[in-house]
Amino acid sequence: MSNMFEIATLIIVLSAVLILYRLVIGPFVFNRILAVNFFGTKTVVILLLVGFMYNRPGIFIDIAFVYVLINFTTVLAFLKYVESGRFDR
Amino acid sequence: MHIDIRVFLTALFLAIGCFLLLVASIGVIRFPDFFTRMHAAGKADTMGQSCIIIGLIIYSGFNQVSLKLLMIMLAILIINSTATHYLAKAAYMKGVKHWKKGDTYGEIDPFAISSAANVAGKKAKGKLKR
Amino acid sequence: MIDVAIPLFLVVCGIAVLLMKDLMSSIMIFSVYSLMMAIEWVRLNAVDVAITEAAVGAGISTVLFMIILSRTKSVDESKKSVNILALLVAVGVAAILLYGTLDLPNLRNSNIAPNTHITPYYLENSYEETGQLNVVAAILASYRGYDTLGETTVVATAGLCLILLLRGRNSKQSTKDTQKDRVTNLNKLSVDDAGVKLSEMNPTGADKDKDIIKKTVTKFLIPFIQLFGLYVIVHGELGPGGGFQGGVILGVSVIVYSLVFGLKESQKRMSIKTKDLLVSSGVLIYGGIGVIALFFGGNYLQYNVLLPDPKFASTLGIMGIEIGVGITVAAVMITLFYETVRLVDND
Amino acid sequence: MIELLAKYNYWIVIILLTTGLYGVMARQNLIKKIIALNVFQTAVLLFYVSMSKIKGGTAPIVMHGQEHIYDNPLPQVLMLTAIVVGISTTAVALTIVMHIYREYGTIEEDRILEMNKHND
Repeated sequence: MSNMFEIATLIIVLSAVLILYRLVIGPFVFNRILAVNFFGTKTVVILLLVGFMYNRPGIFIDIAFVYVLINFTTVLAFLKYVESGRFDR
Repeated sequence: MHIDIRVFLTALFLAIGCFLLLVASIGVIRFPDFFTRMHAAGKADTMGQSCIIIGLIIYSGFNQVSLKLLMIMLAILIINSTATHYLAKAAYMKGVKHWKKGDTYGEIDPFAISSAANVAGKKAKGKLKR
Repeated sequence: MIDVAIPLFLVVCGIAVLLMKDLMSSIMIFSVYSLMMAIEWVRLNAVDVAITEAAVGAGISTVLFMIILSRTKSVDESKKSVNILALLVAVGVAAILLYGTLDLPNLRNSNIAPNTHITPYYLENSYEETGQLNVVAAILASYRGYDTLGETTVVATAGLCLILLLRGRNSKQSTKDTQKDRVTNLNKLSVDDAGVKLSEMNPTGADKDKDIIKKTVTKFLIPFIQLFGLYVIVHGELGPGGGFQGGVILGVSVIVYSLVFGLKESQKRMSIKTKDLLVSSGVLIYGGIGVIALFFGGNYLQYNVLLPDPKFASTLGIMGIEIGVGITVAAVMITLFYETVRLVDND
Repeated sequence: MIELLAKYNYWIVIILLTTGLYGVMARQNLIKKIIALNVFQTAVLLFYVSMSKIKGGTAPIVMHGQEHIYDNPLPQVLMLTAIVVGISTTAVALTIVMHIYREYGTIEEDRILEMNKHND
């Protein structure tokens, strides 16, 4: 049963590795932000799957929620920097 | 062999979700310009996640865990689409160039605002063909 | 398989962080590194560490790096030569450490010294003595309560340090300097990062309807974020969470508001004075609960004398100090944001 | 496979530690130095938490009913506070970098040293 979750986790880690290419190579800043956003959402899913893999989903879900919020914050911060180069407006 | 319908449904949804996520990531790598990549990342990614979480909800049955999972799914639907919208808008405002048929395929200078950049792009094009 | 894959991923990210020439890409990869690190914590069953790393490492520290980047230069201008001496030293250290691992015990072993000394006592008795299901929270708040008080004070001191370093040093000349720097900075950004001309930017961001989707969604989300932060603070006894994590999430809610609506709007909601007051009042709550325990005839920070029922009393006391920690950490996280951003605002 | 994995995390820790150390020593850019310092810090945290994992153990949140093996909670507590203190010190360091930039107009270490030489 937990095999199912492990296989799914591995596939998602594989797709994350593919995205790492886009993150490192670029070619410019928006592609990287796209990759970071993609990563953030991937980690949420990986986390939930790991929780089910370890048979204790209840305690892992709170962490997943933090990830969702934090991902939004980082994307906002990156875009704010790219848009205006300053944070005070 | 007796197959539990619940496990079968979970496996089905997980498989669909994993397939979508994998396709999305291949799309992000292979598509030629930023906006098409955006299209892969924004839609397929959100859909894949939702599928996986639906699978997990089916697996866990009706309890507190599945309620929280539902909330996470809603949050992802709202937040992810907003983030991608904002990203696309920022890129459009910045004048990121669209890809047209016959353009160079790949990574070369999607902005192409200054003429110098264009020249560089053409040079790179020649290199790519070789 | 996943045991092998995620650490390897970490190594790739860690090396890529140092190789990137553009500082912004470097910070982005570092944020991904933090996310992966958090998954590694989850894999090692350290759920409380994972929630902290996600909120602090990937969230706050990324935002902080970006702010500092907006105030300085965005390109690593150093020469790309390999420093032979540093490389030799690093390789030497690695060799020594590798030799050291030969004597270290195998991992996942329950009989090694760190796992046999005091931990069994905690695992057996923490629920009876403190009423906390989460052993991490029990140790953090009860057994090592003094330590946590010290940590909270360190965090508060860092906030005060930032206030001292950054507030009230806005002479006119330096303001002009920063403005000039910012223009060059933006030019640099336009050439190196985005390839966008400065003139095409909308520096005032005047158009009011421009960000309506973003603003509406944020308005909708922020109450939930704050509610979730409070939930994490008080839920520490049953699951992952506690004062540090919840405080960071509360701080993040204000930061998100400020990122979307601007600093001025945000300071109308959470003024600098209130925030300054909160930095110290959290530590006061923590220390005060300890002093109250003294009045009831116990030791400092001995919670179980507060009420007739010792288990309920220590649950209550731990919740009290978690709230204190949460207030301090939230206020310090807001301080990090406000004070580093504020200097630009004054010109 | 099991024997090979017995010390796997130690090797990862050593690689990350070395990477961070090299970055702190060799990179001239101050912000990059601080990022490298953060990498170093996470490597140390990883070392501690790797020790706390026990075979067959679950997260140290007590479940009533049946017997379980729990992982060691103590290193997790120490590292949790270390992360929060780490961000505070990073913030102070970055603020100092900001002041250095206002003072010197650059955040490259070698140029700052050069300027100091000229001033003396």
